[in-house]
Amino acid sequence: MAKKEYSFYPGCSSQKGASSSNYLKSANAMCDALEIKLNHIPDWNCCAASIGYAGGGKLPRISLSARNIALSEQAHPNQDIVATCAACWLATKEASERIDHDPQIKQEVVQVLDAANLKIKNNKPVRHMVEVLIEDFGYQALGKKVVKPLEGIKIAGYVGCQTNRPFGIAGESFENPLYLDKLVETMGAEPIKNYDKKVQCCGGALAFSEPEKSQAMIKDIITSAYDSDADMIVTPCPVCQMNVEVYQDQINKKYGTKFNMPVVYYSTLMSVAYGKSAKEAALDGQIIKAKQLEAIANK
Amino acid sequence: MADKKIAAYICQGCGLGERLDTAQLAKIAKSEGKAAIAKQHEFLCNANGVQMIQNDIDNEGVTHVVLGACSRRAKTDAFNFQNIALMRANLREGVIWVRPDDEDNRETTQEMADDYIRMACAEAKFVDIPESSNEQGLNRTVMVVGGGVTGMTAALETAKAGYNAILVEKTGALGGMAAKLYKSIPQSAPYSTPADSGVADLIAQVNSNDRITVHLNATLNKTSGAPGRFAADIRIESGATFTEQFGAIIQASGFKPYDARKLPEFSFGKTPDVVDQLGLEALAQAANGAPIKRPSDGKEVKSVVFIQCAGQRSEKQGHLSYCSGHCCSTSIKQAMYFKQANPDTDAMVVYTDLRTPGAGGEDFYRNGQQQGITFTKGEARTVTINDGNLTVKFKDLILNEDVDMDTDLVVLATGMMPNSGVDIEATPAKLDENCKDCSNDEKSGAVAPVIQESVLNLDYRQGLDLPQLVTGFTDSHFICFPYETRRTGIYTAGPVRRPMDMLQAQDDACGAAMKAIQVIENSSKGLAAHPRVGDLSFPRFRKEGCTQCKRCTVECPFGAINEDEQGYPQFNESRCRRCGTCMGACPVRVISFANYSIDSVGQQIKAVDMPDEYSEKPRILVLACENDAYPALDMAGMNREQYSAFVRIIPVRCLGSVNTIWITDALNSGYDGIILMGCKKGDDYQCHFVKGSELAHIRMSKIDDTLTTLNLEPARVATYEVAITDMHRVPQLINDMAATVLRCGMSPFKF
Amino acid sequence: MSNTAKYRNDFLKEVEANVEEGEWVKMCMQCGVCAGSCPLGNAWEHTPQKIFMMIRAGKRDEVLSSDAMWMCTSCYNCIVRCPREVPITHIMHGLAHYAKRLGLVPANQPTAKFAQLFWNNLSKRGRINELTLGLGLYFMNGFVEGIKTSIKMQSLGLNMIKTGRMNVMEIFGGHSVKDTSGFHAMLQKAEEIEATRIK
Amino acid sequence: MTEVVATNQTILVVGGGISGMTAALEAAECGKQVILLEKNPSLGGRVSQLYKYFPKLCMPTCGMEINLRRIKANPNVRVLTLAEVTQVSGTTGNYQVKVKLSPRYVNSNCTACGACADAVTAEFPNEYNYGLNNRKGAYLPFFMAYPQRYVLDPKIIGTADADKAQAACHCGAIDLDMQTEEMDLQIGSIIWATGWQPFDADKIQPYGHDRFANVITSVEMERMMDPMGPTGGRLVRPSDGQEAKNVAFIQCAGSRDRNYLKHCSRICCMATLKQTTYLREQFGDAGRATVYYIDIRAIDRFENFYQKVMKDDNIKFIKSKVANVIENKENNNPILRGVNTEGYHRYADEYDLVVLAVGMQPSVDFKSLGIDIVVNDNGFIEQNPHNGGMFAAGCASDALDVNRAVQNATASSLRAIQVINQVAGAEG
Repeated sequence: MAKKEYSFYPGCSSQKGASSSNYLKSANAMCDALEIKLNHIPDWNCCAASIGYAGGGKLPRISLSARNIALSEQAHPNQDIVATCAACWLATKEASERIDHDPQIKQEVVQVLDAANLKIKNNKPVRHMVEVLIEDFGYQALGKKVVKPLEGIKIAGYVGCQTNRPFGIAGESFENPLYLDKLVETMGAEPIKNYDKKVQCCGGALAFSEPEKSQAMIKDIITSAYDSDADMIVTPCPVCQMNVEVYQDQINKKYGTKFNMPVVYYSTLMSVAYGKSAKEAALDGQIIKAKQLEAIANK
Repeated sequence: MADKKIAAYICQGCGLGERLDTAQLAKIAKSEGKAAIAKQHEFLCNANGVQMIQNDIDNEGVTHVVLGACSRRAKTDAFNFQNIALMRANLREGVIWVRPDDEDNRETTQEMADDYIRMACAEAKFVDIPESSNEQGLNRTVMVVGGGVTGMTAALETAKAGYNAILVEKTGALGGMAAKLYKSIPQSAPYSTPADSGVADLIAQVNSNDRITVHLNATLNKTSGAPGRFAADIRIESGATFTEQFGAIIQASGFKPYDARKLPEFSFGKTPDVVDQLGLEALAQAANGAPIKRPSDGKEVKSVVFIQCAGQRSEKQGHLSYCSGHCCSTSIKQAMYFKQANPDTDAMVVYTDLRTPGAGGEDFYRNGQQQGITFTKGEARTVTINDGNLTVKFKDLILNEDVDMDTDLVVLATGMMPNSGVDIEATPAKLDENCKDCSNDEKSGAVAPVIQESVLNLDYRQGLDLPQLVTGFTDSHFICFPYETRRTGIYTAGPVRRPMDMLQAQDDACGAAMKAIQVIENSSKGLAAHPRVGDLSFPRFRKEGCTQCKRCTVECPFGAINEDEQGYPQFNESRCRRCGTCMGACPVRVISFANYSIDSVGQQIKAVDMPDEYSEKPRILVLACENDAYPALDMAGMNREQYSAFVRIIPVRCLGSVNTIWITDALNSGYDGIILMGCKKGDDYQCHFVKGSELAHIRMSKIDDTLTTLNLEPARVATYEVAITDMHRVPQLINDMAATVLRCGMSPFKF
Repeated sequence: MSNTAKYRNDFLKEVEANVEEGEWVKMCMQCGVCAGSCPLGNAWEHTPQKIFMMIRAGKRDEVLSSDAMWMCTSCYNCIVRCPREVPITHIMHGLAHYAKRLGLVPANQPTAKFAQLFWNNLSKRGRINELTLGLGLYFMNGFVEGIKTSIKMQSLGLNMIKTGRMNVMEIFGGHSVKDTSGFHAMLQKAEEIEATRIK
Repeated sequence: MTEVVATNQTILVVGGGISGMTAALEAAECGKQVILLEKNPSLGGRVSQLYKYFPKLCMPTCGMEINLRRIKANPNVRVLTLAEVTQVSGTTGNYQVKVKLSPRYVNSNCTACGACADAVTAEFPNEYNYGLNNRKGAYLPFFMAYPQRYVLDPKIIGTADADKAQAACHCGAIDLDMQTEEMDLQIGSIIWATGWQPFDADKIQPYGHDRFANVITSVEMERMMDPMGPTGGRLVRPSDGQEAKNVAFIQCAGSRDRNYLKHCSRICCMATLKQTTYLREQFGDAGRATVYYIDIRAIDRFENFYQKVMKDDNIKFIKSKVANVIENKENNNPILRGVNTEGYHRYADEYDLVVLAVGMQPSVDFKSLGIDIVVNDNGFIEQNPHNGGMFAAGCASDALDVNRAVQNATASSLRAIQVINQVAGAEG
């Protein structure tokens, strides 16, 4: 089977030494197993995420994504744009749609890009890695690659916000998306089907500016996972992963809880199930170690 | 007609053959029932059984057929014989399905069946096959009262169906309220902008239609007759009067706007800058697309506030308790007048519930917002005037704060009040008797105390106009049969029936026209109108026996009966709905129908075999309304629920037709208990004859005297309101009575 | 205060002209589903629906100086549930941006500050430098506060560093786009066009 | 082969609900020839599945009994059940209509004695009760069903049950060889009385009808209240069969919402007000209801009903579109979350049961059926000259309450008669 190639937008947090560099590492391992080739968009820039709005108005923010789209068109004319980061995907897809729907914005964007000597057609789909997995491969095909089923691990699928709303994954409901559960099942682990915080907001960027408010929500997300006796949480979003994992000891201090719940990426699970080493799966990137996964990876 | 010949047919299908001694039933039919023919058949409703009966009708001259089989509600397609009288002894739903199939009960179950055959034969002896009296004529002209959109539409739709219409309008011009509108609420997608009202076009169509005769400045002086042969004296401006003949009436007398002067809190009348919705239409017509000017100083209106539900949806004295339905959409439409003339005008609607129902309604609301109309959920308190400007005081229910807002113009969305004429059930005489009720109505704001003049001037024993609901709109069955007013052949349409907008009024006019041409066709053949459609029977009375007591004329729910100068009843057949309430009312029992009479029921009661006092076999008589109670009893049977074998059930057209003589006769002939089952009465009546059930309850409340004179326990006679869904309850009621009888002991009157 | 502005459309029109997706404000039918769907709803001074009503009521100062829109976590619950498909999240961002532009943001609004830091950080080199962003955040309320926060965050920072998810060397620059001049030219052009639009 | 004679002076009424029955009867009682088509095995339509009508709280079957009696008594109406229109061609006064008749496997000999139902064993979801319980493979849809004839579910044909049913029937009423029939009708005018269907509540994801047992729809509640319904008239929680005494009603469940139905379904407010009285009727003082609404749309005399309900201290009204429903895992109680917009009270209210006041959508997609008739983007038929001799009656024309549906159906009946009379006139 020929390699599937995509024009890949890694995003700031995935860079070397950045907060979700482990996401990119495991994604690479997963893609290798699936014979996916990720061609990085040359000289991509930040998407301004969902927090850039204070300084950046509508047009400046859209132009950030427009630049990435233009660069992708230049370098990989025939490849879909794919992002692993929820915010990157959302910002780019939103920008693409607004350019598409609003002729005035389109015309302004053309002007703006011209200042950077770039042209835009805006004719490529902007997709999340999960869409690639589900739509271009399908659960069955994904299952075929499993060499080390993740037997006996109970995993809560925490979808969060931005991979789910406002666009979400085709065919999934905003209130009760099932794709993470299906992926978990496909990898041979046991999904927590009635995990009722799967689309609860973690506070996103406000984890920095409004730590108390955000950590209150994060606490619920983790508590609910414990209540439905999950061994770990899996998520498709870097912000979710970071917020839910790294504040656990602060939450323990504040609320007297004893949280020690690993939070991994779907790509981490899949790399392990696909027989990649603990290092390739970036398990060393876990602040809270996912011991069961390490055990399987080291088998 | 040919001599009466009774034939009885006993079915053995559906288990009747196994459960009952059908031979004995046939024997009873012959010996006691005087049936000339009595046959059994293993499957009466199949082709062969039906053929057997038809043959006897064709060859043996059978005129009266008694079927001992299933309920009268079952197998009607099969037992569909022409030109004969059909009795149905209900042996299936009424006997074997409600009785346990065991030896202990075999005897009592058989006795039930025996009696039902006796009863059916007895009935057969006393019914004739009804024939039309040919009293009525055929006049394919409809009189429409009111020349507004509803009336004009009714006339045009009637004409379009090939009938003639006479249109009577009391003012000097056609168009009514709609002619006062600048534009109307859009009636079709995309529901985005005010539409032309189409009134001018309607008027042109009416005037150019040679099936339609228009009388302007005309009122009805006197309306008499009946469907198929109505006549009206029409007075015109000059004072001259002439008479028109027609077959049916559509009352489209429309509405009058609520008098906003009753709302001093909103300064209506104190400044020209506070208007009601009709007032705003006048301003819009004057502006004719240009920015609307403020009446006080002619300045362009820069800010307008619409106050919804002004004097409506309120129980304050003098307010309307109901919602007029159209006002929210009307305010949106009027706000669009401003926005379309000048988008910079601020137009705000203050509402508590925004009511724009249906598919178009919500689109129109959304389009209003799109055009920049703002909507504030709030309660308007007052409108005050300070140096020429208006200040609206309201509570913003969303922001939860009291607001004073300055504005140029205020529009009050006041309600519709029906032109339904005289409230015949609140005549002065009546007011004196029970002033409480009417003043209660006024307190409740249900009826605004306005002196009405008659619209129809009916020459009817029961008053000049149609009966009204507590809200003043004309009475009708409302849900299932909205056009069934309490005056046959007179149909109301438009806002006189219920608050409605133009689209609905035009639909309504079309529906009323349907009913009008229908009653014309049917009455000409002597066929009854709803609900006993097609019934040829009609009430006759024995004049020599009549005491002119007038109870029949007073109690007829449909005002069908007039009185001649000596006070004898005059039955206007095609005004009659054949409910038999007059028959039930008559103290001297001179009123009867060919196929339904004191005897046709009374003889059934007597035909029942009455075991003696010591038999421990009491007898309970049930008189059940055929519309609701009887089907409920049927379904109890279908559900195989059980009730006492001592009960004998007779369906009646309406509980209103129950004459107390049946009760006294039954008690005298030894029945131990009696149950009357009728429909719900009162404001939310379910009685298909409106008053029948209520009258029956009143009559039965007086039966106690009879019981005490016979010195029987009052508990032996009970009257119930029964719903068609009461299939669990009716067996209970019967069994309760059986228990009561057991408690009271057997009646001593068994001879 | 005078009543004349109350419930007149002046502010509504200002919002429609100057705020991202502002023309949708008038379409709200006050059902409240956004208010109930917001994860931080309980922390807001005013929920989105109420903000929209306040805009119609002409409460300009209260709206623009409110901390409400700064509480938006961009979870998009409101957008997907709104029966009128009002792009509420974007309007919140738009109001925040407009308030900031007019300098009406409440003092020390932490998200406002962080959001601004984030923008400055990314517009400098085209990519976020998480370290400087983080430190900037800690120190945004002054040096002393910064030290406190740093200490509070110390273990977190160490964890990140241990797992290779934070790089102290970034203090000396770190990631960046190569074509910084093009990037800056682009942003500047965008700012210019944006500025001309404000009425 | 079913014999049906029709001419271009015949009126075809499609749909045997209250609107179709009314349209058919009014025309027939005016002497016109009418064919009444119903796709289900019996007449009655949606109203036959209701417990009570607002605002009189009377029984729908009461009016239905009268209408059925009118039909039984009237030779001008021919009723075809299990019948569907598959194609319409031609023009005003001269339509050719193709009709598909599905087999009932029970002929006119049936006496509705029920022997066949007693004989069969296999059960199927009871569509009449919205699947809240099961029915046999040989069944009478409901006691008021007309024609009063049993039906064999096609699923049992070819199984042992079919033979058992046939063996049990003493009337020779069961005919297992019945086939689907095609029929061509010559028709003068067509009345579409195809009615409505409840919006699929599962699509309203925030309210979890597909996930939580104790979230039901308003139409399901009507079935529960029916003494002959799946729970014998008891209002209970599907999760545990316990009485549901404290009930929340969510208005505009699917209606006035561009994610689902963008129109207002008109009836849901009144339906809910009516249903709040069910709680008092069933549980007396213990019955409590809370209504979450955007606007209460109780127009004309319905307002008086609303006023009456508002006076009841056990019935509360909260102006709020509920944000979402979650489930208390301990007791399966639904918990409603949202904000009371009047004064901003955040709530998370727990109830025994939640009823979704689901909206109305047209039953038939005329576009896909290839019928050349003007339909608005809510799917309802608009009055339009383009429609020629075809008219809508009742909820095919708009979201209507029964009173308005009957009013509209009566009007449509006249419109059809106008066409017929013109044809007759032309033919002399």
